[in-house]
Amino acid sequence: MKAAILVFPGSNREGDVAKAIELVTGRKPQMIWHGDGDFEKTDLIVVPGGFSYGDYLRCGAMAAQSPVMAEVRKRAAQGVPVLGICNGFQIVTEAGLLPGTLMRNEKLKFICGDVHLRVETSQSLFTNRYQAGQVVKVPVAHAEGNYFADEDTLKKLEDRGQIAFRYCSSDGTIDTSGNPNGSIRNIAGVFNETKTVMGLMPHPENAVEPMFGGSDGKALFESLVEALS
Amino acid sequence: MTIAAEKKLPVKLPNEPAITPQIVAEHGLASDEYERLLKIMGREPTMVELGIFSAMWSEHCSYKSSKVWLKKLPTQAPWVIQGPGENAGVIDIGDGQAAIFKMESHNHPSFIEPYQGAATGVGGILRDVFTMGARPVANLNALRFGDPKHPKTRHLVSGVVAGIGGYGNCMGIPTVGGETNFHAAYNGNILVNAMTVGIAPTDKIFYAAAAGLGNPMVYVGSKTGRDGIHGATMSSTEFNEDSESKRPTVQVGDPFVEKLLLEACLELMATDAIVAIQDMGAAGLTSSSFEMAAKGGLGLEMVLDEVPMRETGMNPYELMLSESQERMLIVLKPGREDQARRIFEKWELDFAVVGHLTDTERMVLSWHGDIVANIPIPPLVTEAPVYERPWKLTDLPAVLDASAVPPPKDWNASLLQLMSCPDLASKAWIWHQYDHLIMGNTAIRPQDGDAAVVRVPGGHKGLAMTSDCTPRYVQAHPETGGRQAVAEAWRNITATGATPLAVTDNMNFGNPQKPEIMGQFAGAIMGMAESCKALDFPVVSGNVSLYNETEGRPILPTPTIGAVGVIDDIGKTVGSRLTQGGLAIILVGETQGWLGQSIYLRELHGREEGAPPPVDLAAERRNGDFVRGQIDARRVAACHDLSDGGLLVGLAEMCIAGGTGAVVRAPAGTAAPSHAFFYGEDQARYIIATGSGDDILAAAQAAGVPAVQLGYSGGPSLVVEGLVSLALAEIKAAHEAWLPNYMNAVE
Amino acid sequence: MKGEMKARVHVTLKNGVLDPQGKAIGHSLNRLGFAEVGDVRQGKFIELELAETDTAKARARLDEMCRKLLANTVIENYSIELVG
Amino acid sequence: MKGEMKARVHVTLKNGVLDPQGKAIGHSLNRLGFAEVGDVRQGKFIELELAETDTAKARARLDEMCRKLLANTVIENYSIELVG
Ligand SMILES: Nc1ncnc2c1ncn2[C@@H]1O[C@H](COP(=O)(O)OP(=O)(O)O)[C@@H](O)[C@H]1O
Ligand SMILES: [Mg+2]
Repeated sequence: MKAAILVFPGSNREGDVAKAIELVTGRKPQMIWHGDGDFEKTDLIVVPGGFSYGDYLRCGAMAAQSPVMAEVRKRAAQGVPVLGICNGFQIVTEAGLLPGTLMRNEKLKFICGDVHLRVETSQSLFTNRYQAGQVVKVPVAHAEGNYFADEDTLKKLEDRGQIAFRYCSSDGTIDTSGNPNGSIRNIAGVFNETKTVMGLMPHPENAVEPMFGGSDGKALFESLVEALS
Repeated sequence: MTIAAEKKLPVKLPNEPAITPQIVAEHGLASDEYERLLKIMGREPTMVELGIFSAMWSEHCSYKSSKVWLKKLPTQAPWVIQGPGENAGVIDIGDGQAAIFKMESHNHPSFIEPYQGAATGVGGILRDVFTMGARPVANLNALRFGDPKHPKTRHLVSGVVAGIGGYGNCMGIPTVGGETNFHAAYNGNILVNAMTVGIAPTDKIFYAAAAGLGNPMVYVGSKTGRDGIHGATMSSTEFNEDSESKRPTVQVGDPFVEKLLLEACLELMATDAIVAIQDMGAAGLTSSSFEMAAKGGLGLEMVLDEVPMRETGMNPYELMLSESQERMLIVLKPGREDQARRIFEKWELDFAVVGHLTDTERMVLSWHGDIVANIPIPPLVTEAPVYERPWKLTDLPAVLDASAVPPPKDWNASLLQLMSCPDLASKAWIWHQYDHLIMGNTAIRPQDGDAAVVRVPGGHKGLAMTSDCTPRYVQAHPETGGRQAVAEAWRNITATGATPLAVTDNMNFGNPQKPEIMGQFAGAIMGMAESCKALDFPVVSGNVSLYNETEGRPILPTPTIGAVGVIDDIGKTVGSRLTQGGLAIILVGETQGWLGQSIYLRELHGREEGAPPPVDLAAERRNGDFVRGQIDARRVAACHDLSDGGLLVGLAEMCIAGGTGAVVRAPAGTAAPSHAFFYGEDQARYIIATGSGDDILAAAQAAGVPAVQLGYSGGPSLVVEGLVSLALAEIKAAHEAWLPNYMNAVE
Repeated sequence: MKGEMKARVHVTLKNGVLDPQGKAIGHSLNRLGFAEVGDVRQGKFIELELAETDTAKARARLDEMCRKLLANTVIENYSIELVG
Repeated sequence: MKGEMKARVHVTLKNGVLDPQGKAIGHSLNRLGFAEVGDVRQGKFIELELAETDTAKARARLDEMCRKLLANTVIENYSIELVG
């Protein structure tokens, strides 16, 4: 699997996701500078976490307008898989590749720590190595991860199985106790209609080694390798 | 040109006032200091020149009150690459890698504007570290707030924590540890000490000394605005009621720009274009340019018109004294301007050639074609005021007899009360606002061990780091307190299995012109020096913050110790979480039951009295080396050093962190009363949980280390036979609830 | 030459879109004793200097800036005001 | 009954205080081809419903809210407008 990771001014988890991808594929992904409108053919585009453009104005808004995102939109339309993590989720959403939006955390504070997620489907490029209903532990680190969409959008998302992950308690219960940021219906990650674009707030790339936060996030990258190699 | 340099007399700026005694005083210069200035200059200075002197001779930049004492700290060891005197200290951690670290205070700005004050404190310490070529890998922060009941405290906690997180999180540097205390002595003067640790190749470390006649000086980063003018002088004077009116001098940080600056600097450092580099911290362009030239024994000429300006109408005085953030000064090799410019422009940062090096040993500044300052550099350094201020040591208070302190009426309640008191309650509300996981190298997170442990990128080594000080001990007896702070830092690193290597300090004290405050400073230094010597734990960097007083009331003397250690195989590191039943619980070290200055005495009996626990450095070393050896031999499942709150608090922390209970009792023949045994704060002690209890006890006996088994881990409760029986859930709830409840409450 | 005209843009959340910041502010004000405070909404206020003299053109350009960057029209409304 | 009066509060950075957000927005607009954009400053805009009928009293209370919570008077200015 050949992966490309976008780098914006202010990105800061590009190294973490590169390390995770290298761990499962054995090869270094290419890093793409935001000003580059064109880049080599690739099996996967990753939009990493961070504070692109300082997260000023709205998280992801300025990055969504960069030349490289125009190219990403084009390739996504051709079916190239796109994974947006945290700030990447915000960017991809601002770029119109995913429905909904990410608002300030309900408690208005940055929050970093482990959360539990329920895998909502294993029927995707991104989640085939998980079981539907499986509970995994992965960290979050964000101030604006409060997913919001209107009722119509939510209904469509649910009906079409476009919800990838939900926050839950350690036993898998979906309730407010496991919801770190106030996301509507505990949504932590969503797909586009064709399930070729996925965005999620948690950081699977920071859960790939037992000594450093556990390894529950590894299967996400292994899923991609399985589907794309 | 060189010959006539001193003859170039500066012109006055339009509307420049004449220098009056009042203006001199407003610049924080004493009248004898001004006399000294006149002698050096041989004439009346211009305002720009006066501003430069005032900044360079401020307490903050010149260390005039502390210098003579700081010299007493040991600074050398075979692994020290760079001790105090540069932007940060540098130690060799093997494999061609160096750890570069320093701690710095931003106390006064954080009191005035907690968010921005704390944020720019983090920004400043990060620059100190990456200016030397290191990529920062971790941040820590040591915070002291006033009484929780004081009306300002909640607002200050909230702003400071948000500011530290806001800056560090955006930079993508994990904030992995720190400490947080509350005491009424900080009501009007909080402490915000921030520490950064970075990693660099040992053969790619950058220093500040300028070299190379004619070499260009370039300015990079953000534009200069009117931020923090007088900041350096302000942080060097005591607070009073109207320091709140100095508010507009607060600087605003832009972590986004700092992140770009970090990447751009590291990119330029990967080339060979740099001769010297220095961040602009306190006193901005003045101290950075001055120090580079002084260290290199050179002069400099700067054309201030070239300085990138944020506002129109700025003048040379403002340009030289502004403390705008996110700026650096670099001396380049000749002809490398374009190469450097391309890098900074790619990162969308300002870049300007602002001057060049000369052999005049003078600082010559021009503005609109006129010379506006012309100062000889060496005398400003060599003749800077240095004070041997009168000092009076604090007498050792009488030792408190433990049997004269009443036992708790209700043991269960006493433990709950201690675990939920402000100093001991969980600080999770704080560190969950810090990204402590980014970079994917955090092996021991906050609350999971005595020190944070972070993998060194590119290998299996781990760096352990901690920050420690027990100000109430320092207040009671500065020498003991200084000794204890260093010993606790050493112990915290040891408890993870790492070898302690070196120290950075942040000396926060009151007004040094009072002999008893100067005595606290002197005493703390003497104590620290003894510990550093005995433990092979040199000081490689540090910071002094004086005049931490409000209306004449000083803070508790607080020499914060930041420390770093290394473990060769990070797989061997242990935390303090008790995650398994059936392990032997072993106490290492001797317990007399020292209740003087203990948290028990303060929280349960409202008394802050007695001598603090003595620090036996030979025992520290012996016990610590023993514990580290047992961890290295993989005999230890969990380890926790004992400090605030004593044995029972330490054990309770291990239990609730790991979700496993324990059943213990005082060993037969214990002389101390139970409350002194379980809550006393005797030093040089650790609790170990182990599956090889007998082996460890035998090894301890062979090594002459006091060690005794207290009981076993297991069950859902913490039980001290005959005294305490509490469900972990109840202890945990009390421990974790205090801070969030406090922060969510309103008066 | 820049700065010949000044524009003020207000960006506000659409009705029906949850506003966590506004809600939290309202909450805090109530708890601080401002019981008279009901609904609170927080928006953005952006002031721009424009090197433009033609009002109609400036307005059209600002509209484009809002749609492209300043507002997220999925959840936000914007309004433009030209001054001086 | 709440909501009898509406207030609009603008909170802006004081002159001379660095505005990282405004700077980044201005930069982005320039990059997107809006070359005419010069200085940009970003502030907050807060709308509140008040259960109050006395204008003078409302204004005094709002002033207190601004000083206590809505504005950080160390670096920000505020202005209050009452509507309806
Ligand atoms: N301001 C802070 N920032 C980050 N972590 C903190 C802060 N204050 C406390 N902590 C963390 O909380 C835990 C408990 O702190 P402390 O009681 O000082 O530990 P110890 O007594 O073992 O030195 C430590 O892991 C420490 O790093
Ligand atoms: Mg401590």
